[in-house]
Amino acid sequence: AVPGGPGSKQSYALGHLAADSAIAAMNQDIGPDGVELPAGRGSVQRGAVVYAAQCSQCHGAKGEGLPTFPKLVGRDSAGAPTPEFQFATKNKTKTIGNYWPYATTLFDYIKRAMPFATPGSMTDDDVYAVTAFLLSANAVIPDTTTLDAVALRAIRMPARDHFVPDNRKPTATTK
Amino acid sequence: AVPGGPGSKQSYALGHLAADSAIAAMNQDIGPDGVELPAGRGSVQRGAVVYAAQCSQCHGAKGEGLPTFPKLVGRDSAGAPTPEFQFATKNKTKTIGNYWPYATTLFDYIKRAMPFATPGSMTDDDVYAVTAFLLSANAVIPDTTTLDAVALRAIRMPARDHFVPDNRKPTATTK
Amino acid sequence: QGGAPPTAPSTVPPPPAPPRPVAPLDATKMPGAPTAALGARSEYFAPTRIPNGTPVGSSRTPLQDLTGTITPSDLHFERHHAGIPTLDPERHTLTIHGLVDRPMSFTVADIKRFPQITRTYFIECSGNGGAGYRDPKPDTTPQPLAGLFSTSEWTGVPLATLFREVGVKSDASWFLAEGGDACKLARSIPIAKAWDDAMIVWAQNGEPLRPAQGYPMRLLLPGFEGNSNVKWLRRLELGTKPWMTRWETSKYTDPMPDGTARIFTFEIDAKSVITSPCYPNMITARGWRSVNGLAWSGRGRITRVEVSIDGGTSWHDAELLNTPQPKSTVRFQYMWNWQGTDATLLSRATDDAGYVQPTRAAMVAERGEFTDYHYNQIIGWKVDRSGAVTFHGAT
Amino acid sequence: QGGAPPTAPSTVPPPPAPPRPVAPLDATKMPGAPTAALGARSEYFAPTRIPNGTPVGSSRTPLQDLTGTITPSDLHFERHHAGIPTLDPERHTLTIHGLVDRPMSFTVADIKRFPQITRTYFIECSGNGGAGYRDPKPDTTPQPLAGLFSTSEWTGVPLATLFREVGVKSDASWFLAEGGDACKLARSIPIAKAWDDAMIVWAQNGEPLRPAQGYPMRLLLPGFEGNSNVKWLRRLELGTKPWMTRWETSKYTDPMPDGTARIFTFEIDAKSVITSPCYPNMITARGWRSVNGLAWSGRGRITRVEVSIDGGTSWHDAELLNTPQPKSTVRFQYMWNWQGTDATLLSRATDDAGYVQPTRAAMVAERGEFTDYHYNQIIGWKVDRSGAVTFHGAT
Ligand code: HEC
Ligand code: HEC
Ligand SMILES: [Ca+2]
Ligand SMILES: [Ca+2]
Ligand SMILES: [Ca+2]
Ligand SMILES: [Ca+2]
Ligand SMILES: [Ca+2]
Ligand SMILES: [Ca+2]
Ligand SMILES: [Co+2]
Ligand SMILES: [Co+2]
Repeated sequence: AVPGGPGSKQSYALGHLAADSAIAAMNQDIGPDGVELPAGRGSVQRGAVVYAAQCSQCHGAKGEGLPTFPKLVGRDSAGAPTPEFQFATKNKTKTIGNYWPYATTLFDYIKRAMPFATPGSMTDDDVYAVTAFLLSANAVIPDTTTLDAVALRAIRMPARDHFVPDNRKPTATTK
Repeated sequence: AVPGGPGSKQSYALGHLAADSAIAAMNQDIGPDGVELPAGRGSVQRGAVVYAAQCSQCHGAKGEGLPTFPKLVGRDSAGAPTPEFQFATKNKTKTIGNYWPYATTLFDYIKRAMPFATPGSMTDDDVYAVTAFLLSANAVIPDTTTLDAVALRAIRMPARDHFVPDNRKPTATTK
Repeated sequence: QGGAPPTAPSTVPPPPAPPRPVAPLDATKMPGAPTAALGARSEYFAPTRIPNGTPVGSSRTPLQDLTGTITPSDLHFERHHAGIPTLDPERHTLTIHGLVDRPMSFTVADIKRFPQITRTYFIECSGNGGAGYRDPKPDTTPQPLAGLFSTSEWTGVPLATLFREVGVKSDASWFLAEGGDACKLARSIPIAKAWDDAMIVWAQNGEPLRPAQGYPMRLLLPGFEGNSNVKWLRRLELGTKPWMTRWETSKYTDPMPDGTARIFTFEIDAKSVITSPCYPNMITARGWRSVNGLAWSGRGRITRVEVSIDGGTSWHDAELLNTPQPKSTVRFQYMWNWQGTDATLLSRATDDAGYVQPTRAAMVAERGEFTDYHYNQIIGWKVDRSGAVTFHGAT
Repeated sequence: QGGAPPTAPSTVPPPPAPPRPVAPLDATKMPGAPTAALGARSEYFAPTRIPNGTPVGSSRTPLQDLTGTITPSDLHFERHHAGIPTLDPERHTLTIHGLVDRPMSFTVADIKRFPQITRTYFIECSGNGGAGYRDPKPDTTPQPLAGLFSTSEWTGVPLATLFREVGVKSDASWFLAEGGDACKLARSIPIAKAWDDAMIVWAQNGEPLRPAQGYPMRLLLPGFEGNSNVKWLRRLELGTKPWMTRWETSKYTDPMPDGTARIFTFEIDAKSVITSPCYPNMITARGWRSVNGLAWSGRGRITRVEVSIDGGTSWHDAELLNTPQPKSTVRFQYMWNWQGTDATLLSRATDDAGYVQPTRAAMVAERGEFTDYHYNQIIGWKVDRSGAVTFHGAT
């Protein structure tokens, strides 16, 4: 039974039906299959322009990061194209190229939260473009790419297969 | 067992023995048998002078009280010499004369807490005197009295016999 | 509030209600406020205790603004007889003497080295509820009705531990507890309370006591009337009889219609108050809502709280939202589906001694209309068809 | 602290330590301070969270200054990814949509009308403890070691109640929780948690949530890592798969030496920390003292805490000062009679799943020296002959 309530099946008939438009205004998340990706497109080249104008002051001209702002570019500590994925035993910095498992997450996060001072201010075209630029800078896609929903959805990130669901054993002493 | 401790008989050997002088400085309370009353004495007449100088500005020239300061004098609402002790059913003001069960309490409280702005500043002689004055103004003792330990101890207050130990029944609905 | 007059007209009136704060139209469009040394309240929530602003007086917990059981420490009710002293914790000591084997003094640091215990208890002034008993007015909120009542998680040392340390002589049967404030407030306590559950506490809701609650240490007597929980505690003297201090004779005694006055009425009887809805709420919509409030007993655990919506004709068991602990506070809840009719909401608490809260009429019959202290009559709220909520004290 | 860089150098440095307040020589000789609208702390006690003063960052609870189990609300740790938004409680709503029968929005007033529950739970950032794991330094207090951990009495509505209100479709297996802050922080949560013990809370320690804790409402997932307890909650979407948001992929995942990274590591494993004595204490006198601290587990109840005074050679059962509740905090205590010898104090918690806190060496062997998040290795304090106390992390 619901605590304090007349029973688990009780409806309290509180709240109101949410209008489609109200939901749509917030429902901007992009899952890993990318089915929610919006219309629009952007090239690596245009992304470089957007990045230089709106991102580089914090994340560095080449995505190398600044003292208190995250590094975005780099396949691994040695600059090798194939990431070693040795983050537990080496003091390595995580980047989009060597750590992020899904390209859709990049689109989602930039559209959601960047640029830091004016989140939600970018057009979908600009988000596609800067996503393309960052994936290219991380050697995930060629610098000639133009991304749209179909192209972004098709990208498989280098670190994708390294992620495993929580496999700690609740009773084991170390885990 | 003491919570967290090695056992109920455990001494933790913390703290230090209190010096007699340190105890004496605080041990100024006067119980109802008055055995702790200090040396000294004071007359009603001198008490009137002390009261006028140090107390009347708050409690009124005749102990009648002022808007936010307690009334100290008055045997009952009708001014009758024998208190009716009907405080539960009538909206009556409590005074030393009609409510206080022990004269020793008056000495203890004045010495402890009055005058309000400079508590602890009175000599024992002055406390005896102003106690005498207030008891006389409440028609408990004649205005010719001089109080000392022996005399104060002997006073039986008008309301003395009205006080009974808590006799509520923990299970009764009203009490 | 114990009936003590303030020393002067209020010099600190409650702050005027601030203008309604302005929030951005869309807070997702700009970064928010940075981290801070201390986390302030929302500008939309500015509760106050409504102090009288004098050293002798009281200020009450705004129960209508609160939920759960814990009282935020800065909103714990106050009742002082000579103001809040400033005590240096490195100089303050507690001395225990009288009928003991070894009269001793303990620094605050000493006290903190003993085995500590942590318990959640309420403290209530025995004058709490006088306004609703004497002169029930419709435009009264829970704060004046029941706000001399607060609940904290207290940490300290059992008084029994200290009494064992000094060695209590076999003829000791009462002790005097004395504060380090300007009136050296003093109360006589039966020694059985020390062997039962009395504590010397130094912490409240995780942090050191606030000065208004007795910093750096106070006596805590679970379930006993507030005044006996001596703040700024500096001395305990063990003896054979009560001292008959001003507070336990001229102040906190209870006149009865038979011409007696009860003395040493320590225990708080079972009691409850609905804090939501309450005056000055206006219920703007029909339908379900949580009717909830607080219940407590100084004699043990709350075992049952009932709610009536028809002024006491019928009663419904309310849910107890936390496990009742001895001499502690329970939040109760009754789900109510209001359909626009007149209603009178009441609550009635029962404790594990089997005691049930009385109506006001029953209390007046037994104790008189002008008795003092320990007001625990059933109270509640009238809801009219329009949804207006007003106090209902004439039970 | 989750490793996020601040956006700029600190603009709000912690206030300089105030000069030692002056108390009257004898406070019994003058009236004290009057009653007040709010009861301030003693001038002798001025704890702070040591903020970095930026919107992206954290500030930590000063555990060494606290006692009992409740964290005063203004000292609850902070971790924000885009600062603290100012939200108008009359405009803020929670919308639930996706795989539901009736997509609905609830105002704050609606949420408060549902049956409410009150529970005491801790919240811990999964980054808590990184400093003591990576780089154990002797001059470290509990605040940087374990201060991304706080405990409150929370009040709110079970998420299950709201999910029943909207009607959950049978294929829904995850939900996305999204905040109304500037990064619209979003986490995917298995739906089982909603049917278990998840809550939408609006109150903390008796009062409305402080803005830094999610005012006017947040998600509370008992025992789950702090980041998933989304603050300023505005939206819940039900679906069939996790959304793989930035926080659950690039941030709060745990690399392992075998070249994998664990994702969706929600539960906080059993953990403990001694908060007294600790650095920078100097034990000035021999004899008995209370060694005490906090223990918790996100998987259930703490069943046992052991204390060692010889660096782990022998262990003693500590007393648990409050009844362990699921996914909540226990204060433990061990009475210790120090006689001026070197000692290493450690604590080790066990939960009702039978899990025992590991040593740092065991954790490094299993998870590597540079793994991220969920640091719960045994830690403690060295006491040398002089009484100096320093951090001991190399267990
Ligand atoms: C004013 C400073 C600022 C600007 C301008 C800015 N960012 Fe950021 N960015 C940040 C901060 C600070 C963070 C870290 C936030 C956190 O830890 O939650 C961040 C995080 C990120 C991340 C996630 C990094 C990770 O490892 O999880 C990405 C991706 C990113 N920014 C992309 C962008 C892009 C693209 C732009 C321009 C369109 C941009 N940023 C502009 C400050 C900025
Ligand atoms: C500056 C104001 C002030 C002055 C001067 C003052 N008093 Fe008081 N007195 C008070 C206040 C206020 C109280 C009520 C204290 C309380 O309620 O705890 C009080 C209470 C008392 C009481 C207890 C009344 C009761 O019913 O319990 C007595 C007796 C008393 N005063 C005697 C004296 C005497 C004797 C003097 C002078 C030597 C004195 N007072 C000077 C303010 C004053
Ligand atoms: Ca969606
Ligand atoms: Ca999807
Ligand atoms: Ca004495
Ligand atoms: Ca005596
Ligand atoms: Ca009366
Ligand atoms: Ca790492
Ligand atoms: Co009483
Ligand atoms: Co995790």
